Amino acid sequence: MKKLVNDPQHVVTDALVGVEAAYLGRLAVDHEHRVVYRADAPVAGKVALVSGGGSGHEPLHGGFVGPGMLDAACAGEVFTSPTPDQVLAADQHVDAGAGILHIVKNYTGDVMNFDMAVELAEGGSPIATVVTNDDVAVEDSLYTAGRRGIGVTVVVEKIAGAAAEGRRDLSAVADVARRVNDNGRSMGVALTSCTVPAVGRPTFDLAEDELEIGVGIHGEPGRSRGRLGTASEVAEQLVVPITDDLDFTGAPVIAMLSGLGGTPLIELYLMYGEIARILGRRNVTVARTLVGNYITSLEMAGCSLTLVRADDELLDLWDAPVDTPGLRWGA
Amino acid sequence: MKKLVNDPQHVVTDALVGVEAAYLGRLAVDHEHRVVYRADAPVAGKVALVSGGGSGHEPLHGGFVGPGMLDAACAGEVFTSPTPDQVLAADQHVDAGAGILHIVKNYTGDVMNFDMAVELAEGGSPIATVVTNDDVAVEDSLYTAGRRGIGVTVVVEKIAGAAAEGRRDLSAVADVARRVNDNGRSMGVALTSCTVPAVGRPTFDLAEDELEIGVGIHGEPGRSRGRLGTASEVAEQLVVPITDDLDFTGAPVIAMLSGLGGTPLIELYLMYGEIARILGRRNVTVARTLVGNYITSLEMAGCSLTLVRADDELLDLWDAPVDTPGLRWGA
Amino acid sequence: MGSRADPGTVEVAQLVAWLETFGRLVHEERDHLTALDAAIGDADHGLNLDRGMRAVVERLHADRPATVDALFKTVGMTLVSTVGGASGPLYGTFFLRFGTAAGPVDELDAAGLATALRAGVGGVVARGKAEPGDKTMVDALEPAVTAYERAVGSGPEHAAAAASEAAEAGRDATIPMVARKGRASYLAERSAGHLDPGATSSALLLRALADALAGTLPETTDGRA
Amino acid sequence: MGSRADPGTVEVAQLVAWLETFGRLVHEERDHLTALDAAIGDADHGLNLDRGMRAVVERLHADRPATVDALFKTVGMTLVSTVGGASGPLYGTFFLRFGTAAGPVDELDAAGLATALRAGVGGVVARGKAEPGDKTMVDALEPAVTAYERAVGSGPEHAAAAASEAAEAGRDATIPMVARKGRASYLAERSAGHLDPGATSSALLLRALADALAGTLPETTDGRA
Ligand SMILES: Nc1ncnc2c1ncn2[C@@H]1O[C@H](COP(=O)(O)OP(=O)(O)O)[C@@H](O)[C@H]1O
Ligand SMILES: Nc1ncnc2c1ncn2[C@@H]1O[C@H](COP(=O)(O)OP(=O)(O)O)[C@@H](O)[C@H]1O
Ligand SMILES: [Mg+2]
Ligand SMILES: [Mg+2]
Ligand SMILES: [Mg+2]
Ligand SMILES: [Mg+2]
Repeated sequence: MKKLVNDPQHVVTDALVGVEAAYLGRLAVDHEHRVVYRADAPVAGKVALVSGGGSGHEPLHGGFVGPGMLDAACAGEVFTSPTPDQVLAADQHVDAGAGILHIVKNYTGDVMNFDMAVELAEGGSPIATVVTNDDVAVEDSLYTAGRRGIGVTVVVEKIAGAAAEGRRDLSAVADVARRVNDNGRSMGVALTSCTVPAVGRPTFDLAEDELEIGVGIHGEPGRSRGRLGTASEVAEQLVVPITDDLDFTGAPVIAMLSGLGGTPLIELYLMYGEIARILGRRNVTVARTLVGNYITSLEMAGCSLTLVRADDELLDLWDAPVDTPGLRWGA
Repeated sequence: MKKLVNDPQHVVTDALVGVEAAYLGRLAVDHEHRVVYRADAPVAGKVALVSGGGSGHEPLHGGFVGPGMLDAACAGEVFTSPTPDQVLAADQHVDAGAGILHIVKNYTGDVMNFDMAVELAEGGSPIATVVTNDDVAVEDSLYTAGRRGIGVTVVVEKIAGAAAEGRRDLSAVADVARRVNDNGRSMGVALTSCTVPAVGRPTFDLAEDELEIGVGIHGEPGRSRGRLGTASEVAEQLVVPITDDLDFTGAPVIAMLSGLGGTPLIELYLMYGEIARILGRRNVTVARTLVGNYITSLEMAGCSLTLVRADDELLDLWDAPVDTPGLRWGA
Repeated sequence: MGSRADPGTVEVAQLVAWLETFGRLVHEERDHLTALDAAIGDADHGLNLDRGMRAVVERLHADRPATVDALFKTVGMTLVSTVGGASGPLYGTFFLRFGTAAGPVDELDAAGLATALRAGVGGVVARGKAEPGDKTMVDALEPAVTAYERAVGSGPEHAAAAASEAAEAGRDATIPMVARKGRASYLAERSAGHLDPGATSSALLLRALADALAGTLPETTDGRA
Repeated sequence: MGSRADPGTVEVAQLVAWLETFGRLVHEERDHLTALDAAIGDADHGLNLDRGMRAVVERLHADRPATVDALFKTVGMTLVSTVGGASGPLYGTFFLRFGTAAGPVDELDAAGLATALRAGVGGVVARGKAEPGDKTMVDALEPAVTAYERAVGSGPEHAAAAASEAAEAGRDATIPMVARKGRASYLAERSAGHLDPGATSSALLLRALADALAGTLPETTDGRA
């Protein structure tokens, strides 16, 4: 394992020291509870957006804290959901009395820990929860844990953040967040594994010509393994399951192609060219695009594609100013 | 070699297709000459900023094209400087009659190709050239090629871009660019090599516990090899040569910690925490910070630190709006 | 044994020994548990539980509650606040419910332990909604508690031994299962052929109970130790 | 030989054969040149030159200029516009200056070739400012042209063979050198112990000249082929 770390057991704690130093005056860090929050929180009259999850997906979630997006993010251990105490502390730091929205990726651990936090909360604003579950790699069923929440979470946080910044009330912010999630689908592929620092060994092995298709963001194995083909073939493997699952024609689409952490931008650009070509052939009209590292899995090589079927209102919220380390425009 | 590419010989061409698709309406691409330029170029009355270099350093340079930064960037083959024709085409796309500034990283190939472009230019605006050479890993001497241009190039492009956007004239824009370069120093370390797609093999090998210190951004070997220590030790190896080379105390400093392409953001945050601690101990006051992937070497793991000794004027130019794929704020 | 008043009851000290033994076993098996989780999950189960149980043991060394409910409230809350992931709330809920069912007593008899264990498993099921066969810790816990209940008449030591055996059988039975809950469920058919990490740690929990009680209670008529 | 008018002169067809041979050698040695550049540079020299020489050969197949200056202007400009890196402007300038010095002729005699080669090397030095000993292509080119000049009296074929030998000796002499120009200079002492990639490709350029002229000119008195 080659990593820029001190003690592999303390990676999250140490990284938060860096986040605080890098964004002084913009972000505050509660080191005891590992919470990153807006330096100006609580923001009067505003619904507070709180998210969080395992670490290792940076900039998600701490890098999306700031005006126009999240109020606070709880950093769990690497790939391990945060604990209820952390969520409670986050809520307390940012609660302005106008309600709190928890944005939770659909993983058993994340859902249970955020649920327990809500059960344990005493006093404070009402809390609503939106669970994201956009990963088409996972077969959905009433009897299983359901689809995982991946890339759409970034779009939910951006758009719900804009709605909250516009002083919509809790149920309206939760509604728009759910609408984004319901209209979002994602799919990822990995070319290499990642190594959890405290483990020191890659989570899985892939042969030189193998691809993990439908990989999770925690190094969970994917839907299947395949032979690594050309970028154009990989693009098909991303686009087809997404567009088979939901009709993206006839609406403006927000497209996000996120690297998984170890893939250089030149490959992401190249992949996006292939994806755009296939989407064009399928009559999908992309109105907004993000290409870069937004939801990652440590140093894994690969990428995930997220499409959101939007409308004028969602595009306006998307275009609204945002000022976070990971996403910034208009501010 | 595991990469998301089609034909490894055509990576640059294919990536430019993606750049065009991803930034439709904001960037235009001259595919024949591999030039990325502002969709609204030429911009009346504005000095045009043209840069370029080998590909594989994304977002540098194409990702820094846009209002407030570059007008055009020429994409050479991976790690190979662009040819004079490309530079000439770039100049023609963006020349608004107010002069052209070439921003060139100090590598023999880059300097010679940009020089030839100037020699071959017929008609057109006057051209000034700024060569960046901030890499303290390289011993400077009259008899050698001199220091390499690395991270400071990003800061030069941002600040000169703001000066040009503010309608300063060519010599004033060139002056401010030179001032940034003269006050900037950088140092990088690599944990792994990168693989040039058309080569298919890593450029160098590093043992599991080895670190390449003072690595170049083209996979050129560095100043020396060392044992990979803790993040805190690596931070010393970056900060000490930089602060030994130039006094950064008593002025507001712009600090950029760039990943080399394969290093996850959590490690960069962690490294920045260590760097900030050491800078604090050395009485260096950081006024502005960037942590992320800005000047990369394909999928190399590692990072480079750039410090620029600024002043109020440079900070104002730094804070001015910029709207590019790789750097965006205030717009 | 020593100064114990009633050989058929389990005192707080023995319950603490259970937790310490569990902590030790988890620490010894940490890498194994994590490797199991790497195969069908996200490679953190051993790390998570080891972090949590170390916190529990430290906490108990600093301040050991006198009653069973207080003891397990501390344990449950410590796990909830240090483990995270799926197993934090699940093991946390197990111990919280265990304590609440036991009440403010300073010892448990065989039946009282059965009630507490049943309540603990009920908590895991209530929190995680898993059924037997879903390839989770429930596949070790549920048969273990049932075995304990069946053997409750032979006293806590033997009932715990039976529970441990049943937990291990339940753990091994997860190998062919296709996961329907937790992270392994994303793998669908690919999850078959692997031990479930949570069922494996749950088997350690019952093994720790059996070990902690072994030899501390008098032999029963069937002559087993 | 064949229909050649004057055995002591080199015609455009032979110069084209030189370029084709150079293109073939570069292609064959592409990976070797790139590997040399990986050791002390950025692993692209073979790729760069192969891309450029393929473009040159294609261009010449499509449209072969009739005069030496036009031929080498095409070659030089093609290299300049396709190679990039340090070697693009350097080899480009070599051929541009070579052509200008040769002028609008359709053949070169031994002395004319000497003049053109000398002008080419002068262009490389003017462009790159390297001196002999700096561990660059100049270390192969400069002694090669000097050797050619010394042997010019024995005709182009023998002079070219002498130049090729001198280029190879010059190439090998770069091994112990510490680079002072180009990318390898960043390595300082670590650049010693490696062949310079550009000197290696320059040796191929002279080998190609010797091969292209070999056997096409009558034997001289010393009996060498
Ligand atoms: N819904 C559930 N009910 C019961 N047990 C579960 C459930 N979901 C997961 N588990 C158990 O949790 C174990 C994984 O724990 P751990 O790795 O610590 O959490 P995570 O999956 O969040 O990384 C699984 O092996 C399984 O036994
Ligand atoms: N200033 C110079 N003068 C002469 N030759 C040079 C100079 N700089 C570099 N070279 C030659 O160029 C070769 C490298 O070419 P190439 O790899 O194509 O370009 P780059 O270094 O830009 O990647 C070196 O091996 C050296 O022989
Ligand atoms: Mg986990
Ligand atoms: Mg090069
Ligand atoms: Mg796990
Ligand atoms: Mg090179």
